[in-house]
Amino acid sequence: MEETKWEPKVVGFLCHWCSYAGADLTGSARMEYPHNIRIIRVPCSGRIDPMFILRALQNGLDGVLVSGCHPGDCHYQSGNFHARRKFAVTRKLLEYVGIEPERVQFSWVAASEGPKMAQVVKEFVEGVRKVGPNRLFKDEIKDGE
Amino acid sequence: MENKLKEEARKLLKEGKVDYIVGYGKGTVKFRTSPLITNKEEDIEGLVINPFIANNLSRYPAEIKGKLGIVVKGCDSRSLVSLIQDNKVKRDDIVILGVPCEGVVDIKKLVEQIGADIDQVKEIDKEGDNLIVKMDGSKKTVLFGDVIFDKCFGCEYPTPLEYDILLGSEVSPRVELEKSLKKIKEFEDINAPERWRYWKEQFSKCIRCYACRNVCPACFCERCFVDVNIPQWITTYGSWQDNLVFQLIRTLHVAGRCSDCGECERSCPVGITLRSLQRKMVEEVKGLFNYETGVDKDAPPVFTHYEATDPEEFIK
Amino acid sequence: MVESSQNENIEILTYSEVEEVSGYIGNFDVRIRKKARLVDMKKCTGCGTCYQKCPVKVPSEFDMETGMRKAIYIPFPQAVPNVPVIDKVNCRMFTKGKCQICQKLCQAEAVDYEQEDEVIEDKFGAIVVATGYDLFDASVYGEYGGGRFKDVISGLQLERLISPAGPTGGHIVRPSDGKEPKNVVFIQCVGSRDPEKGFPYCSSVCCMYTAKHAVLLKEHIPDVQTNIFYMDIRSAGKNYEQFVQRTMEQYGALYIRGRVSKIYQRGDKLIVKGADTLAGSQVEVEADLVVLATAITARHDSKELAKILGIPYDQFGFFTELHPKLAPVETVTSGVFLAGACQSPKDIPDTVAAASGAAVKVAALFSGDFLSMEPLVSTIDTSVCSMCKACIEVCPYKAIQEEEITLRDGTKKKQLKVLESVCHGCGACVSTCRSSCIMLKGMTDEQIFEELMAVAQ
Amino acid sequence: MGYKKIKKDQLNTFLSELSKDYTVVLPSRSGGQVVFAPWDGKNTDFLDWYKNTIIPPKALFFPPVEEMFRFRKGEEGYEIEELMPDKRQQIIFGIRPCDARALKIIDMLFADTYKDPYYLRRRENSLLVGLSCNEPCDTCFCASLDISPGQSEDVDILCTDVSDNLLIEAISEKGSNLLSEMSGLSDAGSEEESKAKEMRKSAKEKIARQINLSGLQEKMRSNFENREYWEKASKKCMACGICTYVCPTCHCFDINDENRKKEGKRVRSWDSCKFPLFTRMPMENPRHEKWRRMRQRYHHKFEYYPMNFGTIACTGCGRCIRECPVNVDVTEIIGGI
Repeated sequence: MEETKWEPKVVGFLCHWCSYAGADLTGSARMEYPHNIRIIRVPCSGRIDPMFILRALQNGLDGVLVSGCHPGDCHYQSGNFHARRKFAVTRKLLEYVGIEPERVQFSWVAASEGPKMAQVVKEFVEGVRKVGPNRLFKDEIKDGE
Repeated sequence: MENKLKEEARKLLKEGKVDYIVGYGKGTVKFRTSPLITNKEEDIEGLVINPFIANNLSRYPAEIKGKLGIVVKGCDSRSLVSLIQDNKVKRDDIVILGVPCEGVVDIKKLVEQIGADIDQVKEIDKEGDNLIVKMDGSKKTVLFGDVIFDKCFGCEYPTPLEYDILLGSEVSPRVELEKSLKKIKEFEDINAPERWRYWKEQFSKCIRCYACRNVCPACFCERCFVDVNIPQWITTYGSWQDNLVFQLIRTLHVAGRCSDCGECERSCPVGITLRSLQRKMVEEVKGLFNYETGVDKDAPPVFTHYEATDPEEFIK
Repeated sequence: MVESSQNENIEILTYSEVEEVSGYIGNFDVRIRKKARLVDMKKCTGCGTCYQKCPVKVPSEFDMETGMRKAIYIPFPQAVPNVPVIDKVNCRMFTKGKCQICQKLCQAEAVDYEQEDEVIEDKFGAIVVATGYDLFDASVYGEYGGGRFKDVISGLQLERLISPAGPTGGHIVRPSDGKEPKNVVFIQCVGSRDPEKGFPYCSSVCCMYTAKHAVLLKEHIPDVQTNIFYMDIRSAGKNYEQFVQRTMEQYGALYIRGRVSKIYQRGDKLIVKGADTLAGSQVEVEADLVVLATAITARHDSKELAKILGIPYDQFGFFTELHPKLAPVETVTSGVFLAGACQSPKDIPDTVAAASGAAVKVAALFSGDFLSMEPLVSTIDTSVCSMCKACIEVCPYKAIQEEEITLRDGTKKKQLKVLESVCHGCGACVSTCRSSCIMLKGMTDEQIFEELMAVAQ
Repeated sequence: MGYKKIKKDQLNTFLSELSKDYTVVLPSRSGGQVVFAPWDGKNTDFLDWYKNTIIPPKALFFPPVEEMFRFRKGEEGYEIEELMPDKRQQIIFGIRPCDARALKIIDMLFADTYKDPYYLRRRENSLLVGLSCNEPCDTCFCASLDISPGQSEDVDILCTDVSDNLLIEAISEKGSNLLSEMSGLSDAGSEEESKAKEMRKSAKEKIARQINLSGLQEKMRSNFENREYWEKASKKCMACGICTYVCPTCHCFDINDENRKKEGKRVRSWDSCKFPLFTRMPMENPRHEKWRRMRQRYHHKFEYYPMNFGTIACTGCGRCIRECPVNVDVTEIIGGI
């Protein structure tokens, strides 16, 4: 009965210059995207520590979206290139230990790509909805809810 | 090999080329060796090289001031090179005494093979590909290849890649990659919730002694991120959740700098299969960025550099 | 230029290249290679005897190969400094080992074949990049002759032909036979606005200079007919549209909206075939001269320069400004400013505006004793830093440096510091630092973590 | 009360009977290691393979992580929810003499001027059934510390494995009361008794490792400032916390409050003097260098504890020697002073 009420709650770490601006554009262009996402603005995708992702999941968020500028477009020249390497292994490790890949999504969204932002969020939230609520970090005992 | 080591070590100390010799000495626990760090010539006689030299000594150069003559196996030499890349060790400050290594005996495996407690074993000799295990009144022969650490199966660089003095002739690699990756492959075949459950159980055992971190040559931080209290990412005491997150982040921190020496898993007093995480990362870093830890001391460390063509098919 | 060269606060280094830039805003260390011009600048009086008597003639780069120059030359009569340079590639002294005419004739004894490059290392407070542009090579267009027809020239070549100081002294003649053209075709957007063969962007100045050329042609050759093939007329500027209208109405330029499909030779004429999309018909023009408005492109070596300066560039090689609207002359590297077409195609007023802007930015920078910066910068807790220096590697601005300090007990200790004036606050160092000893002010782990906890509630 | 005995294959019945009133905790294999865990009601095969656990039984009384209480800011100040251990009675079955002694040693601290309610409640509600060692490990050196591997005064009941039988002996009154209520035990004959004596003697003789305690405290005091000694001794130490966490007598802990918004909890967890951050409050660990921390540990065990409580805080269980990744050996270090 809880399942019908459950709505995914996901967090998005968006870089200030591209993806955050892209999300802004989505709004100002009056495009809709799922309300399930809460956005945290960071200066650059290179600022994102894999710790943020794990911490979000540990605190019960159902998914984490990480988004930055397209390669070559980084406002800080190379932040997203460094981030890309980091994310590549992070994703592999999380998958290896058994975290559903749907829960952690990376994307490149430019400031002009309002529609893409909406699309990415929509697909991501749908993916999270499919894998269900995040119970990964719950203790067995407390699962009896 | 042992005699050559003693001879070279004595020479290095006598000529003042090094302040300390870091090698292996006889341990006080059966068949275990123990790091022997000395600046005295009379201690040199205690140096040993045998199939039980498990420790990765490359952690010491970052810690001990002065010039060191250090004994390394293939995998240890790569840790050392990685430390050179990370600016923690100056190449000129160390004299590397390389040990071509055929593999190191995992005493746990040995105990399983002989079906007896290690305390009952009196003597172990290596004869060719066999180990002759002498116990009270009985003798058992086990295949050397069956009792070495898992990491040794996949070892591509048994002879140190970086050395000043090589203490023996080169050993050809024992690349039994399949055997080495068997556990990882098997693990990947189980479904995600089961995999998660596995780690949950593993990290419920963790007592946060931080041996995994403290024995790891790649973990040289003055202050570990778990010890940061503003913000306190991870509590200093261990719930399995925090233990797991700690280890995952540690794994990411050492990714690309881990030479798969396996010290974390060997040291873990509660037997958490830590190497499985590390080895997985070694594979991924190799697959994604074609980078192997400590193979080239002039190569830029993998996570402070990038290529415009790095894989990104996972990014939408 | 002459005025600048006489200002005591301005030193002009021509025939020089920047080789290395390190340091940071207010403290740039720049290494400049002053190439050997083989003429002693201090001795030369600028009399001009040497290049008048030099026996070697080569096509002049400045005149876009519409005219010739000597192997010892000044690029154009008003060049600053008025000191010639020897072109080693063509000079007989270097190709054949003998000649020495210029040296013998020089009364000031300024010619020195043995002169070597001079390397200057100096400190500078700011850098303005104004390296200009290159022109698109139109020979990729087979339909315009692919570079085979002498009488298909670029707008800039026509500019040289019109110039009184140009190779023809201002007489407009066809390169092939020196005849005065009576029917001239202009083709706009050659390479620009063409993602297929050239570049998607608009070169921004061609509409206006083509109109100007049509006017000048008419003034020089009253019976000339100008035909202009265009895509749109982009005349967004003060009085620009009126000028274009005047070109059509008073100077009789025939504007044809459409593209040219083929140019071929018939006798001494060039036949230009194209479409008139407004009339909906094919047109064929018998032309004496065809002038291509070739695209403005980034300098061929702009990417190398960008790397030296530590500034970003776009996919076409133009340098990228800090912000397209709010910081159009700044770059992400503090203390490096942009002016002119090295940033994007610009016309003269825009270039002057940008240059003035950059100059004022520099002046404002130099006027203060302190520099005010965005507060979003990183700081290092050196007490817990383990000196792995990974942060130095990932910092795109070289904002993290090693320094040596003396402790109270007299021992020296190496540690890292962030140059706050150089840091842009991207935070790459923060996430790279495994021991979390770098903090980005205003975007600390703690702040982000609190945000996350609020989101998770 | 004399010796009782039970056939080893009858142990199941004995344990079942105990399980009626007590939670029986005994050695079992879990996740590849030996731990004390509640009895599954079936297996008694631990007699065949059990030597000792890696995590000492102190964890049953003083757990690695313990929530002490929770707090919540209500409308009228803070509400506190106490989290005392429940009053369930438990039997620790199979504790070794060295570890039983270790509990006696920790008792001195936790029941001294400060009486630790968490520890003491568990202690009071527990009954120790010891199991004497017939085959001590290579790393054991309890004999040097006046502990007999086969004998213990620190348990309530002591069992000795004599081939087919388990010899059972009540040591404390509590133990004697319990035994008198048990059915299914028979009296042991003199044959078993003498056999047990013999085994105890031989077990003690098997212990080869020694630690020299004569005049130790004097020696330690005069060696205290011998920096060179301690630097050399600690050179190979990796400064992890294994030795302290597997030590049956180490008892240092850290207390943390975890708050979020208006509620939180206070948690006590093990801490280790080997960590650079140990006692780093309010400023700095006074023992920043590794050798100072190592010296502190040994001095605490072999000098300060005897000074305060009259007994050395080491039982010779050998865990620290066995588990140390670099084989730092307490007998070597103490012996070298």
